[in-house]
Amino acid sequence: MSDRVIEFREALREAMSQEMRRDEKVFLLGEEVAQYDGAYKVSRGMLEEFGPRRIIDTPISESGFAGMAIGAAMMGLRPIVEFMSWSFSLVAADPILNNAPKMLYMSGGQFGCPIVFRGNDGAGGQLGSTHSWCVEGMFSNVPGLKMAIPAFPDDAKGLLASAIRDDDPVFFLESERLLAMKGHVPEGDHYVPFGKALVRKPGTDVTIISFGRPVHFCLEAAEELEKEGISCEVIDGRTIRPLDLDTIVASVKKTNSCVVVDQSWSFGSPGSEVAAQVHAACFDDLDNHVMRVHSADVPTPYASNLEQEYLPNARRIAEAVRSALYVA
Amino acid sequence: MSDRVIEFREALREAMSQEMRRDEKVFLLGEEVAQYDGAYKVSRGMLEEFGPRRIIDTPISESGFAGMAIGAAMMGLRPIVEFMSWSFSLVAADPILNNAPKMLYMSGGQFGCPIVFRGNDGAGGQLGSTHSWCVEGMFSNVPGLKMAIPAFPDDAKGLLASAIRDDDPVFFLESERLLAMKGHVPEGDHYVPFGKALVRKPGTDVTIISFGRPVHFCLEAAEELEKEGISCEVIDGRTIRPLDLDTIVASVKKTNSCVVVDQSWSFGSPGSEVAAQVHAACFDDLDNHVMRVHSADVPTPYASNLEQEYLPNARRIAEAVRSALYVA
Amino acid sequence: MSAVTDTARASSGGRRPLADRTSATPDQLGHWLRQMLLIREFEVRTMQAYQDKKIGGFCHIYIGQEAVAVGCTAAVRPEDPIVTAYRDHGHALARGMAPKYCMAEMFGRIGGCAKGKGGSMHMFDKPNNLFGGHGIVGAQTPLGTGLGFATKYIDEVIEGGSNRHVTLCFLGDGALNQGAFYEAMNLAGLFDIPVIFVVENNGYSMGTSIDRGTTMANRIIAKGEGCGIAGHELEGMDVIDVYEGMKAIADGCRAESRPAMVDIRTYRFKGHSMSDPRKYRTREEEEHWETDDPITRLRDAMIEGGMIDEDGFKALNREIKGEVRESIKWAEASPEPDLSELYTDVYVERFGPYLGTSMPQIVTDAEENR
Amino acid sequence: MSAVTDTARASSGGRRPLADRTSATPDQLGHWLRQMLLIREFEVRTMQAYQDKKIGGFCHIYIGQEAVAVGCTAAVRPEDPIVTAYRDHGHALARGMAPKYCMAEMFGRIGGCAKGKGGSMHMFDKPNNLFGGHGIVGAQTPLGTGLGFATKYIDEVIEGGSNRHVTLCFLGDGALNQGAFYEAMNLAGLFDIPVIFVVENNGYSMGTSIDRGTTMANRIIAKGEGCGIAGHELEGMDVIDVYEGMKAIADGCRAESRPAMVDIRTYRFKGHSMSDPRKYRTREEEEHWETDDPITRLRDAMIEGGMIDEDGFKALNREIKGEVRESIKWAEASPEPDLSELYTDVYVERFGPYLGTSMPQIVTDAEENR
Ligand SMILES: Cc1ncc(C[n+]2csc(CCOP(=O)(O)OP(=O)(O)O)c2C)c(N)n1
Ligand SMILES: Cc1ncc(C[n+]2csc(CCOP(=O)(O)OP(=O)(O)O)c2C)c(N)n1
Ligand SMILES: [Mg+2]
Ligand SMILES: [Mg+2]
Repeated sequence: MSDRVIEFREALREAMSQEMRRDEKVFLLGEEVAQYDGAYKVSRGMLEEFGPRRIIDTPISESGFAGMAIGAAMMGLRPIVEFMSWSFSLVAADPILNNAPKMLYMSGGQFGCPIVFRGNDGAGGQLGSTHSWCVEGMFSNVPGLKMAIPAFPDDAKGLLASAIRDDDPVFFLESERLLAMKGHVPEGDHYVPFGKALVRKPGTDVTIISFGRPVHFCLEAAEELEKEGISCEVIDGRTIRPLDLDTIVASVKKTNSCVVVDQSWSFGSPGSEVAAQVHAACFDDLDNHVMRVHSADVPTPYASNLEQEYLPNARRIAEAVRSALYVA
Repeated sequence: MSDRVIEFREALREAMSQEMRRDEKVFLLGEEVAQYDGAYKVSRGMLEEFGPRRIIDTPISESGFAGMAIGAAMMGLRPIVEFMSWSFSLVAADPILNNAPKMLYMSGGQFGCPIVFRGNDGAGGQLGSTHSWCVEGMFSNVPGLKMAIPAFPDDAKGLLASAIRDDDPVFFLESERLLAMKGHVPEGDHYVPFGKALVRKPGTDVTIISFGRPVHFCLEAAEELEKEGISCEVIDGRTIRPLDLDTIVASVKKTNSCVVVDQSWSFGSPGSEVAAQVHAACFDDLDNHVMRVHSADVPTPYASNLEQEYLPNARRIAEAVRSALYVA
Repeated sequence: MSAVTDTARASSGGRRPLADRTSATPDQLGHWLRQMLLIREFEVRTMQAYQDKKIGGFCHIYIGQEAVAVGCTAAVRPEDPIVTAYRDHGHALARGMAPKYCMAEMFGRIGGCAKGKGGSMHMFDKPNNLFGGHGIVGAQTPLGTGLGFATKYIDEVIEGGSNRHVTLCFLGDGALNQGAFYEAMNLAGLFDIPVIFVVENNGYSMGTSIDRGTTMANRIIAKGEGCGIAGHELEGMDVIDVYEGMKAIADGCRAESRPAMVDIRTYRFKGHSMSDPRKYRTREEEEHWETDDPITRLRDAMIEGGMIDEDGFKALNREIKGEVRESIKWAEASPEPDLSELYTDVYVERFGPYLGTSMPQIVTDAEENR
Repeated sequence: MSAVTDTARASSGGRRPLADRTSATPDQLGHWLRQMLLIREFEVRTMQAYQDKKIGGFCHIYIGQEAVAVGCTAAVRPEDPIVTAYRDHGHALARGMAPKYCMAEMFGRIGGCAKGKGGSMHMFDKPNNLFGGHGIVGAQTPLGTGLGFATKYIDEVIEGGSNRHVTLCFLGDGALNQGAFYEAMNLAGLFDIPVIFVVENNGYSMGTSIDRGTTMANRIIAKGEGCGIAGHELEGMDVIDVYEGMKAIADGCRAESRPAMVDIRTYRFKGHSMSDPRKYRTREEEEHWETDDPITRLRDAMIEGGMIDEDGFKALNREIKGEVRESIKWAEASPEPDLSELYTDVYVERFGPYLGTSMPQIVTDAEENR
C-alpha cells in the first residue's frame, strides 16, 4: 500500500487528471467545475492545467448538458459529466437512462457511450428530501449502465480511472460526506476493476455487505459487535453493476448468516436484490433469512435527529446482526 | 359479478367519468386526451361530456404539465395526468418523484398531492428500447407514492376510482396490450381498495405472484402446469405500493414454494422485493428459494422474436415453477 | 408582445418626492421598511446561528434582495398564491410568516413551519398561501403555472365566475436555463394562465455570472417572448420601484388572465450559500451594489418625506432586533421532533408504519386566530 | 439576432427557370429527384408491409416531407453529423443508407441497420454519419448539440485547427415544447456550437395543430431568438428552395461556428403513424398540400428545364420500384436475429450473460467497400 495519504476528493481529481493527460478525448463538464473549482472542490486546479476547452462550466441544464455529453460520446469522445449532486440528475433522467445505456443496443452495436456521470449521492448533511437521493435505489434497475460506489479514497481513484477507460456508460456515485476523508492512495496508474468486491474486515459469524458510505457504518457496528464476541465479515461491494455475487456467496457459505446494508430506500433496491440473490445462492447455507438495513421508507427529513434515525446507522446495523444471529 | 362486459379501456373511462361527475375538482389532462379522444381511446367522448376546461389537451411537455398538475393538486384540485406512455414520464421524473410524493412531508403536513398519474406501462408491442419501460422497476422504490397495476377490467375501474379518491399521489400503470381485453365490470360505484391482493386461481403446490399484464402469462403457465399435475395458486398483487404481503405469505405457508413474476428488469425490482420479503416472512416454510421471472436484463429489443424471448412469458414461468418444485 | 416597463428604472435614481413616485400610503411605506428590516435582521441572525451550527444543510441568505420580496408581495393580495425557490426566508417573512416558525424550521424543531422536516430551503405557509420553498432549480416554475391554473379553474370552472387571482412564481436567473421553466412558460402562455414569473436577477447562479450561463443575458425577457409572454424589466433595489412596477403588471395579469415575465435586477450581498468565498466577483462590484442598499433607500426617502426620523428608525430597528431575538429563543425552546415524526406526513392515509398526518403549529395557530 | 430568409419563399411559387433559381448541376437535381422518388416508393411499400404485419411497433411515414431531408442533406457534407427523431426513414435514405438495411430493420431482421433491435424509429448508420432515429420527442436535440460540440472539439482542441463541421439536428414542431430542446439551444448558443436545429414544421404533432400546443406558432423562430440563435424560415415543398436556403445557412454556421434554427414549412401527407385516422384535419387542407407535391415540383421544373422527359422519368420510377422491391426481398431473406443477440450490444465489454458487441452488416459492408 502506498504511504501517501490524500483526501477522497483529491483521489477523484487524480483519476480524472491522469486520464485527461493520457487521452485528449476525455473532458470534464458540469456546473461550477471550472472557475469555481467545483462546488465541492473535486476539480480544483483542473481548469488551470487543462484550460476552458476541456474543463467546462455549464449552466443549470442537467438534461441539456447530459444529453450533449452523450452526443459527444457517440462521436467517440469520453466525457466526464459532474452532477453537483445526483439528486439533480432527475431532471436528466431521460438522457441518462433512455439514451446512454441503450444507445449501443438500439444502434445494433454501432454507437456506444463511453461516458462517466459522477457526483454526490446519498443523504447525511441535512439537505432535506429533494437533495438526498440515493439514486442507486432506482437507477441500478437499468441494464446497459455500470454503477460504481467507492467507500475509500484508494477505490475512489481506482474505480474512477477504470470508469473513464470503460467503453460503457458508468454511473459513479460519490458521497459528499466522504470527500474530506483521508487515506492511502497509490500514485500513478491505479485501476480497480469493476465487479470485484473487497472483504474490508474478515470475520466468521456473519457477513455484512454494503456499498459506499454505509460501509463505514458497518465497520463501526462490527467493532461494537466484536466487543460482544460477534465476529463480522464486512464486504465492500464497490460496484453495484456488475455485482460481485461470488465474493458475497463465498463469505455467506462460511458465516451462514447475512446482513445487507444499503443506504437507499428498501423497496426494490440493491439491498433487496442482494437479499434475493443470496437467498437463491445460499438457500441451504443460511441459518436465518438475510436481514436488511436501509434508510427509513420515508422522504429524507431535514431535522438532525430525524435524519440520524433515518440513516442505516451503526446501531441499526448491530441490531440487525444480533437478530440475524438470534441474539436477543 | 356484474354480467355486463366491457373493455379494459372503457372500465378506465368509467372510473374517470364517474369521479368527474361526482367531484368538480377532478380533471384530466395530457397529450391528445381531448380532441383526439386519447391516443389509445381511453378518454373517448369525455371531451364531449365534460368540455375543454376539464378535459385538457397539452403540448408534448411532460415535465411542464406534470408539474402544473402538481401545483394544482397543492391547491386542492384532483388532477388525473395521462402519460401517453409511462416511457415518456422520464422527462418528468423530477416533478413526479421529487415533488408529488414528498410535498406532504417537506411541508410538514400542509400540502398534500391528491393526483393520479396514469398511462401505458411495459413492453410488448415491438416498440423498442425507449418506449417499453416498466417504470415500477424504478419508481416503486420511492416512498410517498402509491402504485396500482390492474390486470383485469374490473380492477381497472375499481382501482382507478380508488386512486382518484385517494389523498395521496398514485402512479397508475396500465398496459396497452390489455386495453382491448373484455371483462365483467360492475356498473355504478366500484372501488377496489389498495393493498389487497387477489387469488386469481387457487392451488396447492406453488404460489405464483405477479402484477399487471404478466398475471395473464402466469394463468397461462398455470393451465399448462395443471396438465403436468402441478397445482398453482396465482396471486394478482393489484397494488405494488402498498404491497399485500399478508396474502402472499398466507399462500406460501400453504404451498411452501414461490415464484414471483415481474415484467420489470430484475435488478432491484418489485420482484426482488417480493422475493426478499417472502424469504424473510417464510424462511422456515420454503422448500426452495423464491424463483424469479423477469424481463431479460437488456434494453427492450424491437425484433419480434427477440421481444418474445425477452418478456416473462408462460414458458419461462413454467420452467421456474418446475425448478422451484425440483421437477426436472 | 413585449412591453419593457422602463418607467421605474428611469425614476429609480431620481430625487423626486415620494408622493410623486408612489400611491402608497405612509403606513404602507412604513410596513415595507419594517419588513425589509425584519428580513435583514433575521438573515443576520440566521448566519450567526448557522456559524454556531444551530442550523444545518444548505442555507441561502436573502440580504440585498429584500425590496424584491417585499415589493412584489405588496403588489398582490394575500389570497394570491406565491411560490419560490430555496432562497426563501425573505418571501416567507414578507408573506407574513412569523419569524419564529421560520427560525424553528431551520433549527430543525417541531415548531418550525414544516415541523423541522423541510429546513431552510423549504418554507411552506398554508395560512399565508406560500406554496414553498423548492430546492431543485426551476422545479417551482411548473408548480407556479399550476397554482395559476388552479386559481383560474376554481374561479371560472368551479365557481363559474371570472378570474380573480394572480400567482407570483419567483425564480433565480440560474433557473432561466432549466427546461422546466420553458415548459412552464409555454403552458402559461398557451392556457392564458395568470402567473407572473418573477426573475430575481442577481446576476449570478452560484459562481456563474449570468452571461456565462445564459444566452440573451442582457435581455432575458426574450425568453418569455419566445413563449408569447409579455416581458418587463424592473430595478430591484428600491421597493417603491418594485411595488409600482409589479402592481401594474399584476393588475394587468389578473384582469386579462394572462402570464407575464419580469426581470428584476438585484444583488445578493452575501455568498450563494453559507460556504461560498465569493471569489468570482470583485469587492468593487459588491461595494457598488452595497451603496444601493434597499433599506437605506427607503429610509432616506421616508426621512426626506418626513414620515420617519432617525430616532424613529432606530426605535423600529430595536423593536425588530427584539422580535428576531424572541424568535430565536422560541425556536431554541421548541423541542426536536419526536422520532415518530419520521413516519408522519409520508401519506395522508395511515397504514403500515405510516402514521398519517398532522398539521404543524403554524397552521393550528392560524386557525385559532381566525 | 434574427434573420428571416424569405428569398426562398418568395421564389418558390415562381416560374423562374431552374438556372436562375439554383447553382445545382443537372446531376445534382437528378440525384435529388431520384432520392425523393426512392423515399416515396420506399414509404409506400413500408405502409403495405406494415399492413401485412411484416413490420411491427410504431411506424411513421415520411411521404410529403421528402424535399426536407433531401434538400438539407444535400446542403451539408457527408462527414457532417445528422440526427433526427422517429420519422426517420427519409433521413436514412437521403443520407445514403441502402434501402435494404432500412427495410430489414423494420422487418426485425439481422440484416437491419441495427440488427433488428431498433426498428422503424431508430435508424442508425455509422458509415454515413447518421446518429439515429430517436423515439423520445425532443431527446435528439441535446444529442445534436453534443454532436456539434464533438466535431468542434475534435477540429479545434484535438486537431488544433478551426471548426470544419456543421451538424444537422432535425425535430418536429411538437418537439418545440420540450424543455430539452430549450436547453439544447441555450447550450449551443452559449458555446458557439455549429448545429442547425431544423424544425420540420408539418403543422401537427399527432392530432394537435401547432397553434394548439405551441405559443408563437406563427413565428417559432422567436424561441431560438430567446437563446440568441439566428432564425430562418423556409418553404419545404420544393427541394431547390430547401437546398439553397439550407446551403447558405449551413455554410454560415460552419464558417462562424454558430448555431441556427430553421423553420421549414412542410406537410405529412399521411397520418401521424400507421394507426391515425386523421380526423383533426380537413380533406381540403390535405388536398391543398398534396397539389404541392415536392416530387411533382422538381420533376416539372426539370422537364421544363429539359433535363429529363416523361419517358426518362418513367424509367427512373421503374428503376426505383425495382430497387425497393429488391430491398424487400433482401429483408425477407435476412434471418431473424439469433436469440443470443438478446444479450449482445448491452455492454461493449463481455461479462456475465453479456456477449459483447458485434457490428451490423451495414458497417461491415461499408468497411469492405472502402
Ligand atoms: C436542478 C438543480 N441543479 C443544480 C442545483 C444546485 N444549485 C442550487 S442553487 C444554484 C444556483 C442557482 O442560481 P439562481 O437561480 O440564480 O438563484 P440565486 O441563488 O441567485 O438566488 C445551483 C446550481 C439545484 N439545486 N438544482
Ligand atoms: C416525450 C414524449 N412524449 C410523447 C411522445 C409520443 N409522441 C410521439 S410522436 C408525437 C408527436 C410529435 O409531433 P412532431 O414533433 O410535430 O413530429 P411529427 O410527428 O409531426 O414528425 C408524440 C406526442 C413521445 N414519443 N415522447
Ligand atoms: Mg441568481
Ligand atoms: Mg409535426
